[in-house]
Amino acid sequence: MTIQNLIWLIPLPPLLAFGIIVLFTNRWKSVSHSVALAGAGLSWLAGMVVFFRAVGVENLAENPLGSAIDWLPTGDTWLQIGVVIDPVSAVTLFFVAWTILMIFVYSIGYHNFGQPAGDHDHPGMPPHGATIREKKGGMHQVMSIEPMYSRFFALISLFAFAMYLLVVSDNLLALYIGWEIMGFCSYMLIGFWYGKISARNAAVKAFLTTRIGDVFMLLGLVGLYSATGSLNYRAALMNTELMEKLATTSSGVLGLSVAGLLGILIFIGVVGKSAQFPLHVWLPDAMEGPTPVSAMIHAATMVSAGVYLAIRVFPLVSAGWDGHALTPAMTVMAFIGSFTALFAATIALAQNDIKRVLAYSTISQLGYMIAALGVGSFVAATFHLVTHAFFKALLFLGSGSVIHGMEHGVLHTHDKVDPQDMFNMGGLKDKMPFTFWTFLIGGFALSGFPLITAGFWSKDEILSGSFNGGQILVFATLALSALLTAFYTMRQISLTFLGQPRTKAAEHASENKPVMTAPLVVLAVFAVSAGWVGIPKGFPLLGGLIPNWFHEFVGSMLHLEHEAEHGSVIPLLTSLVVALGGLLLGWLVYRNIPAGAKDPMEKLGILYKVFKYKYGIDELYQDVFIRPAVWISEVFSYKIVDKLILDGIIEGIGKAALGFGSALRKYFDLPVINKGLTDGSSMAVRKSGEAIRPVQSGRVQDYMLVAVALVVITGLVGYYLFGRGGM
Amino acid sequence: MTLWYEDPIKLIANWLFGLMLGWGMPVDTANFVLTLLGAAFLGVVPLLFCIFLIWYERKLLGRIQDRFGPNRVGPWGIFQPFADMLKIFIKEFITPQGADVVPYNLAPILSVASVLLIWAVVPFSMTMMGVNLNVGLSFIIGCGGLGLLAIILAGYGSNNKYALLGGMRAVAQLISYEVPMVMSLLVPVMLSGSLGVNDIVQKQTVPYIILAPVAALIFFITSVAESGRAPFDLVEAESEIVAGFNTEYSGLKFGFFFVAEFLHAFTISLLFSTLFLGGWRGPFTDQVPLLGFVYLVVKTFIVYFLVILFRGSLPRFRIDQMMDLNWKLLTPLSLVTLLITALLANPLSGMPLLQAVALFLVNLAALVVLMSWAERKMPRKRKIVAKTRPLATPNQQDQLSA
Amino acid sequence: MIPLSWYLIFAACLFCVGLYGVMARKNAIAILMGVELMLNAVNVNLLAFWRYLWFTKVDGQVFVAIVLVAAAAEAVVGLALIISAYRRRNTVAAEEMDMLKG
Amino acid sequence: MSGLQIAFLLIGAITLFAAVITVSSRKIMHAALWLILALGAVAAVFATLEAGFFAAIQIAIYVGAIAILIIFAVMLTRRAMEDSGPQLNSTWPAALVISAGVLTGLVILLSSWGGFETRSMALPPTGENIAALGTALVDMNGYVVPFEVASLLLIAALVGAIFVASEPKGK
Repeated sequence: MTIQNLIWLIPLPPLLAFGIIVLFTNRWKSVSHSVALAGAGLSWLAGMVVFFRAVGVENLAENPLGSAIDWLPTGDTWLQIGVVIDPVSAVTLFFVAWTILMIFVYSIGYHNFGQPAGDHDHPGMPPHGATIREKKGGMHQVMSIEPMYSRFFALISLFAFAMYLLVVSDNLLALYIGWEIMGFCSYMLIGFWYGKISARNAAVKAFLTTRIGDVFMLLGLVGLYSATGSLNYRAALMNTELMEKLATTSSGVLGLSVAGLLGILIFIGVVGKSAQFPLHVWLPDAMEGPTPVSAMIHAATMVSAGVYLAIRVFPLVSAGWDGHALTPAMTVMAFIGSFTALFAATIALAQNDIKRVLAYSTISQLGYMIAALGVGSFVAATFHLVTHAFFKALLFLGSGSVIHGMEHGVLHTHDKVDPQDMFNMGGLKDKMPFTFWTFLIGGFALSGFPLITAGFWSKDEILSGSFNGGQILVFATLALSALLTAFYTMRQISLTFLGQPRTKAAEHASENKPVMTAPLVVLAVFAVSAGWVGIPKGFPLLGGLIPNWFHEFVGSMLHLEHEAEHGSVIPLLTSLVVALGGLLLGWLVYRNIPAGAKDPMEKLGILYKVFKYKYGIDELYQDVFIRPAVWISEVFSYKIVDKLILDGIIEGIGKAALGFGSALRKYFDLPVINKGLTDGSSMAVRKSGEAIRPVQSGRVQDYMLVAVALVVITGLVGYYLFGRGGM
Repeated sequence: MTLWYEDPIKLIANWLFGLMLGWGMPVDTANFVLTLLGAAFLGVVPLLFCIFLIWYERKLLGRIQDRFGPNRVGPWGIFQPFADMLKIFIKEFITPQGADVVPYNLAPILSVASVLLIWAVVPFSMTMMGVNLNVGLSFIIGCGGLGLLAIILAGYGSNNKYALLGGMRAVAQLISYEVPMVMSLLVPVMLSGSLGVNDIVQKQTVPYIILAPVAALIFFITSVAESGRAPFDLVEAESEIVAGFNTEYSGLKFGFFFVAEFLHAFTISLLFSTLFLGGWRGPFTDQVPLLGFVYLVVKTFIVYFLVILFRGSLPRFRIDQMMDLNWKLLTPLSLVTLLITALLANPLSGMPLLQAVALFLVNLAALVVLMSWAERKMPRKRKIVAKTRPLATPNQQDQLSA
Repeated sequence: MIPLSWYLIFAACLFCVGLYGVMARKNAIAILMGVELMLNAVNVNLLAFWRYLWFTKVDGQVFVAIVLVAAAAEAVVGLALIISAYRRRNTVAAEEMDMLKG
Repeated sequence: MSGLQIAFLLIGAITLFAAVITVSSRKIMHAALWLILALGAVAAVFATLEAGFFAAIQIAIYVGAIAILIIFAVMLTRRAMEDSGPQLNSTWPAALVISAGVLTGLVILLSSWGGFETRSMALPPTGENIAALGTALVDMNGYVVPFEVASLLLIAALVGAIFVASEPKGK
């Protein structure tokens, strides 16, 4: 099989797994998860093969792997759809394949496969735990298996399919398809425990919020198609002179160029998908879903998809960029990105839910990438995308493992505490060593612990990119948020693992099965090593020890004459300082918090409140958008329009019609139709039927006789009329 | 000038041809007459040969059943068949009332003819054969159909319910057994790439019984069934239906059936040795083609001995057992062996040795697997056909009188 | 050599005899026989055309093979139908199977 | 009038005679037997067309299988086998007329066709090329689809026949 066909086949197995599980194996849990796992594994295998083949290819950017087929006839041309593996999609494919596989494996453990069914579990609610009676008569509670186990695997399989499709597709349309499928899956998965009202609301919220972005994105795609006549990356986006043309022609909206307008439109889609500032609200609520889902959504797939799209359309937004004055689109991206980074980081400071912290940190990290794209350091953004995917997946799975252990403790010691609140934890270091060390690695990577962790390199590259790009403001913002990131990461780690257990549940928390810890280890390895492929040349001491493979590989994508060189050491120093300082600070403050103590952050007073309540954005939206919408639908459309006007009209018509109909019946139908026509015609029909009846002898041979006779006659006649000349 | 040991038939043919031309016959007439003569020769020889076969078989059966067999008439009773022949010749023909005359009389002739026709395509040596038909095998299968027809005609024609039952059984049995037989015949065809019998023989550098043992086995069993001999002689199961299709036949007509059966048995061993044992192939056949004939006869007699052993040592099948054997074992097995031959034969055709070994082993493996499977699937439980009768009890009178 | 016309005429005659049989016979099995005759006529035609016009290609033979298969299938199913009809209604006369009578 | 022509006329005459008796004989069993004769004669016609393969196949399939099946069916339907009353429908004259019409129509059509009197040319030395036939049947650009469909048809016929002819359940 040629490598091109293999690329086509990458997304297929999860889709098949989805179909199989949904249609056939829904009630055999073990079969379901093995099917799903097989699907993910196959895709992973194909992905790895393709990746290493792609790495081997000489100058991949110029001649990428892939093929295309005619898909939709558009008038006289064809809308082509195809697959392509160029550097960006190659690296994306790499981390996507790994994280997805790990998440699949992890899910088996997370949903308590092999545990007994719960006493009073029912679909739509998280498992409550099952009671085990021992022979000795003692009984104790253990975790119980997820009631909708198979459904979960079906959904994440579909999710994985969508993500692979999005990665391998060579045009924005197929990407959009995968994008929307993912939107649907995230809706289903966030609302996976649909028995919880909060989960339902979160699902709807996520769906609608991302939809807002998607509408604009669709506008952008349509505009792009009408402007360039193609949605293919190479035909449309990488086609420089076309981009120049778009950049120069004005769109007439806000004085933007066409390129700028389309770029911004599509970028709004990115904002929705990867939860940038105005549309970030859905993401923290998405924590209602099971933890593997959070990891899928936040690390591996959806939000990465947003950034991936942003990277894809970078040529569009950067069209007409000369290296110094940013294009309007880039300015928007830089602004929103850096703002989101800071903003989310501040919120993350004050959250107590272990997963919410990670959610906000995700938002801020995504802000990093967007900002990096905004200041034009394309490679840095991609690099951070990869590393972030690894360590954030690691963090989420780790937090899930913590929660899982806590739940175990909660079930064991019947004190009902929230297993996700960090202030109920503490001292888990000894209870859950694997989780602790991997989480530590992840956290350090997130906060950019110097030299060893991957996060450091990518973040440093972003900082230096923004600094050398001359965007001091962006640089400062990002640096500050980096400091905060390190701080809240350390806060989280120390609250969770260090110090003394603050609850009985935490005392009895226990390490999870290898099926959950093994993925953590694997991801931890990547979280450390993924950075080493991108050590900048200009870096003191280490620079050039390992060739900066990543930079050349991805940098070859577009001709980055603008990519700034590593001139000064200021960004480096900054990143060192902020990372170490933040970590140190966090450790000092949260080293050991006694049970029931207040969060030291509260000393910040009003600021803490603001952070705690997320700047009241949700409430704002609630008041500004949702209430009015509800009011309009309630009062205006329903009460006034429906009840009064429409119903009145309809009932009037109904009454009139009724009267007319009865009159008609009395004076026309009964006398004329029934008496005259009906009976007469039926009589006639019966008579004629009696007459013709004998023809229907029921003997097949008679029918054949007639048929053949007719054939002969018509044949002869026809032949004599027309046939002779033809012969 | 051909030497005598190369091809005596041709020698004689050339001589006769010259003779007839000498009498002033036109050439094609001479050819025609020659063909007729050849056909007559080919038809008569087996019939005569059959006399010896009968003796041979009866001798062997006698030995198997631990008795002497014919040993009175002539040395080792070798003239016994002649005596029987005489008896049969002088017996009376009885045509039952209400018999359908034409089929009734046609049946014996067809039954012999269907066997003799097969001899027309069997190569006796490199050059000696009736006709080198390029579709010999399908011809042979067609002849099998004719034999079946003969039995049906007999069963229908002689207005007799046992005969009709025998005919029906014959139809069921023979049609069923034609399926695996044809498939097992396809294996040599695939291996040799030809339907012509002589080509198959010439391609057999390795006897096909090594390349396709399972097919050989199936062909052996099914062809014995086709010939309707024990253990497959339900067609004329005397204990159930008096004598089956030939109940109403007497005299020479019965003799025809008799001869046809023996000849068929011999013919299938002939076919077997031709298709699976390499026919006339053997050392020095190139120098002395006549040797091929000898080889063929030797092989054939070995196989024929097996057939007789088969007959003498196995009890008769029950009809359901017979159908089970055919449909549940032989047919799937033949399909499997056909498939594996199709898969393996071509890729390995380059290296004969490897091909032979591989095919042999795979065949055996398939055989073992399917047999064990069948063992499990077909428990040998008897179908209860009637209640067990109560044993005889000593009746009162005797008790009293004693 | 035999001209093609003989074969065609022969086939036509055979076909019509079969047709007559199909239309006129009472016994369903006999009808089936008629059908077989017609199919044979078709085969004769096909082979004749193959031999006279297309003997370099194999199309004619392929058609004949397919017709043979179809004939076999038709005979099997037809006979099965007849036997089951006989079992249910105890007759094989086609004109007594007239449940469709109006 | 070459020997071959004589042979053909003979065979054709036999075939048609047998066919006529097949469709007209009173005893259904005889009809079946005559049918077999007709089919065998058709095989001989194939032989005159130098299609030996199909001649053999014709014998094997028609005489060996189909005709036998027909006879089997006749035997199974005993009553039909025994009754020797009139075997023709009331409509048989119409049938006769119509088939005669068909015949005339066919003859007219054929005789007005250009290639009617085509003489055959000699076959290539390979004779009828069975190998080519076999490859054509499984060739992608050839007839593999009809071939597979035919096999499907056979399977379907097999299953259907078993189902139809099997004893109705509950009896």
